Amino acid sequence: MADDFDAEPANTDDAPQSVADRVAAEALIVDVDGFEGPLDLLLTLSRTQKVDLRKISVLQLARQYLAFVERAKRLRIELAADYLVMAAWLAFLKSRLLLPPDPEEEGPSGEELAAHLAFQLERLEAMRKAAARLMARDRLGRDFFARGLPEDVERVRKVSYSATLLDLMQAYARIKTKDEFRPYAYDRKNVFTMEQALERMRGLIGFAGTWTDISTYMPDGWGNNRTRLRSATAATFAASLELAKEGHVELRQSETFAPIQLRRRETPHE
Amino acid sequence: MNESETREDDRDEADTPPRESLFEAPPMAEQERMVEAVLFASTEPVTVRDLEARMPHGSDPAEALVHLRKRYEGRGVQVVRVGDAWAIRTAPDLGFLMQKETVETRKLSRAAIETLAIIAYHQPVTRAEIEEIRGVSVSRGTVDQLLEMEWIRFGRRKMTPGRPVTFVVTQEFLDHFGLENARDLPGLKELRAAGLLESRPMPGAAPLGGEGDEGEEEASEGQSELFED
Amino acid sequence: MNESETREDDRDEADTPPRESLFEAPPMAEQERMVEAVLFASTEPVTVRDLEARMPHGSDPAEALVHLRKRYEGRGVQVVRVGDAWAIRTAPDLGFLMQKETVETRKLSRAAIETLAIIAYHQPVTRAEIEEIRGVSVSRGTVDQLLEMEWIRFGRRKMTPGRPVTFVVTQEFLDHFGLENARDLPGLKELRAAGLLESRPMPGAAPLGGEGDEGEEEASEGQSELFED
Repeated sequence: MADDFDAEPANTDDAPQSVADRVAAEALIVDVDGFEGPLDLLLTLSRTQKVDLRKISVLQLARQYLAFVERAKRLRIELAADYLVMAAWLAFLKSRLLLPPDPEEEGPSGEELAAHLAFQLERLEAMRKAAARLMARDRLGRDFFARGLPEDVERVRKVSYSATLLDLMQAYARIKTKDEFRPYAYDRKNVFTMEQALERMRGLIGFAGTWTDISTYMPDGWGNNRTRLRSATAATFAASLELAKEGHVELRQSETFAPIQLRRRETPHE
Repeated sequence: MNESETREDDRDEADTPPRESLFEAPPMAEQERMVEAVLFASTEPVTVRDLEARMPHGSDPAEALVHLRKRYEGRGVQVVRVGDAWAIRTAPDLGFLMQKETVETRKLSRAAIETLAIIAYHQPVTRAEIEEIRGVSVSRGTVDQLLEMEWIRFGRRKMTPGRPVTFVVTQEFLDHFGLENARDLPGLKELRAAGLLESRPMPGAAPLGGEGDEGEEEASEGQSELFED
Repeated sequence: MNESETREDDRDEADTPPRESLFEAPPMAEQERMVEAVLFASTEPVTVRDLEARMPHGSDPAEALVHLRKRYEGRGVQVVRVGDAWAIRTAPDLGFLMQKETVETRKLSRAAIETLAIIAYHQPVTRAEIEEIRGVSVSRGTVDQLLEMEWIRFGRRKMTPGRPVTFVVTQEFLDHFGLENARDLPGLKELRAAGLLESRPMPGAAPLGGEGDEGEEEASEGQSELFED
């Protein structure tokens, strides 16, 4: 937790540093990965002031932070961008705090900005303490316990299906990402639709004055594969029925399973 | 044995008008026994509504709970409130007797613990607000882990630009930390009085994620709702 | 189930040290609390020997059990003997209350959860649209199951050729998943940000919480598209 950081970084504004201070400062730098962002680092630095966070000197804190960043640079330690952004902001804040306020200038005063930073630090510290108090509470399964042997009554056995919100969201994410990488295209290669059959037959029907087997209207090249044959047959048959319904053709079949024959109707119904 | 069967018949009369029914509710002592049995049998907290649904018509589980709770005061197990539900849990001082389960199968990181605390104290809270408070972006998997543990869930979207989703804590969270209510979080009152639960925009800066006065209003509204009763 | 057996059990504990020990055993009322807590929390019936091993030195769980058993006489639960061990169980006449505990929970199939997710995110949605999004046909059983669970219901018919029926999610669905509204479901960008999706670098991710802001904004954009009506 936060309290693990008992290293006290040196205040570079005070000239002589004790060995311990220097060691601590080095430790801070080596540990830079251990900090959860610039605010966390600032909070740790602020501990050296040993005052209530409300009374903290933001100016002094800004100096400490900038000195820290300087040292890190000198040691060629790569600092994440947000540490540098914070450094730039603190440098700006420092100048605002040091220079007399310019009446021409817009925007918040250095004091206002400093107060906000102090507030942020205080809030983060408060949350840390709250988290520690929360985790220190008596906890289920550690300090107090639930029923170990829930009663399983062998009465009505009803199945209830369950899923968590996480399941739901992950399922959706799975479908959507699949789409992103492999757009889905419906495979129509082996499907001959009724619309296609109708179109084909409308074109041919003008020539069919005599009874002809409807199998002759089958599309070319669809007979060599079972799936395709079945699809084409069904579509052609359905299209024939549709044409009969519209009054364009007549259909006949001599007996069950005999070939179905078709011919153009001479005088279509109006 | 026969008695229980008659009761079952009673319960079947679902479409009889409320309260004044043909069948009288069982005496309070009997209702207390029923609540006791149901709470004992279940690992999970049981809501009053659920108790009502399971008990004979006209029962008043809320009153029975008052009696039952008193009866178990100071005993080895206790009747505890968890949000709007009730459960029986062992007394915390006897924890040393138990074979500890390994609750935290995955140890929570410092980031996860802080994120959890921020959600609990600031709920409903957006990801951007969590990041503002911690001063660092919420890492991948932190929220995921808390969701998976069912300690947090999605709350209502905020009525601010972008309508960001919010997070709130769950009943499982309350149960795990032995809290009756989110209002009982340690130090909550003091933190609120000190203004540390406010979402204050940086002076002069554009408010965070469109978080203006409007956002704050909405937030406090949502919060008072959550912390109600 | 009778007293004489308890006594016998007592005598079985041959290797217990003599009563007078260095440490004083806790008062009997305290021992009773301990036995109560252990019986409640254990996943299996507990033997006297086991109790003895867990309780402070010099305790007499057999005697504590006699008291505890008497205390629970006529209550909603009882202290019962199971083989040579002890457990707390529901009073036999209240068995009818336990019906709800017998619900067997099973995970929803992948097809069902995907179909459900699509309905939740795209409602109102037709079967054909679900099939197009999933890329496979939706079996009748899947939809029937979701209908039967009352997580989805029929919505208004679409004003397109054929006037196909649509599906929408129900209040039960929202309750189960702890949502106020289907609109509170996080969008794809938010899922990605929460680590629920393979994350891809966000263009120009800004430091210090900027990333979160951006993600949220984009996400809500996506959602509003989804929910345009």
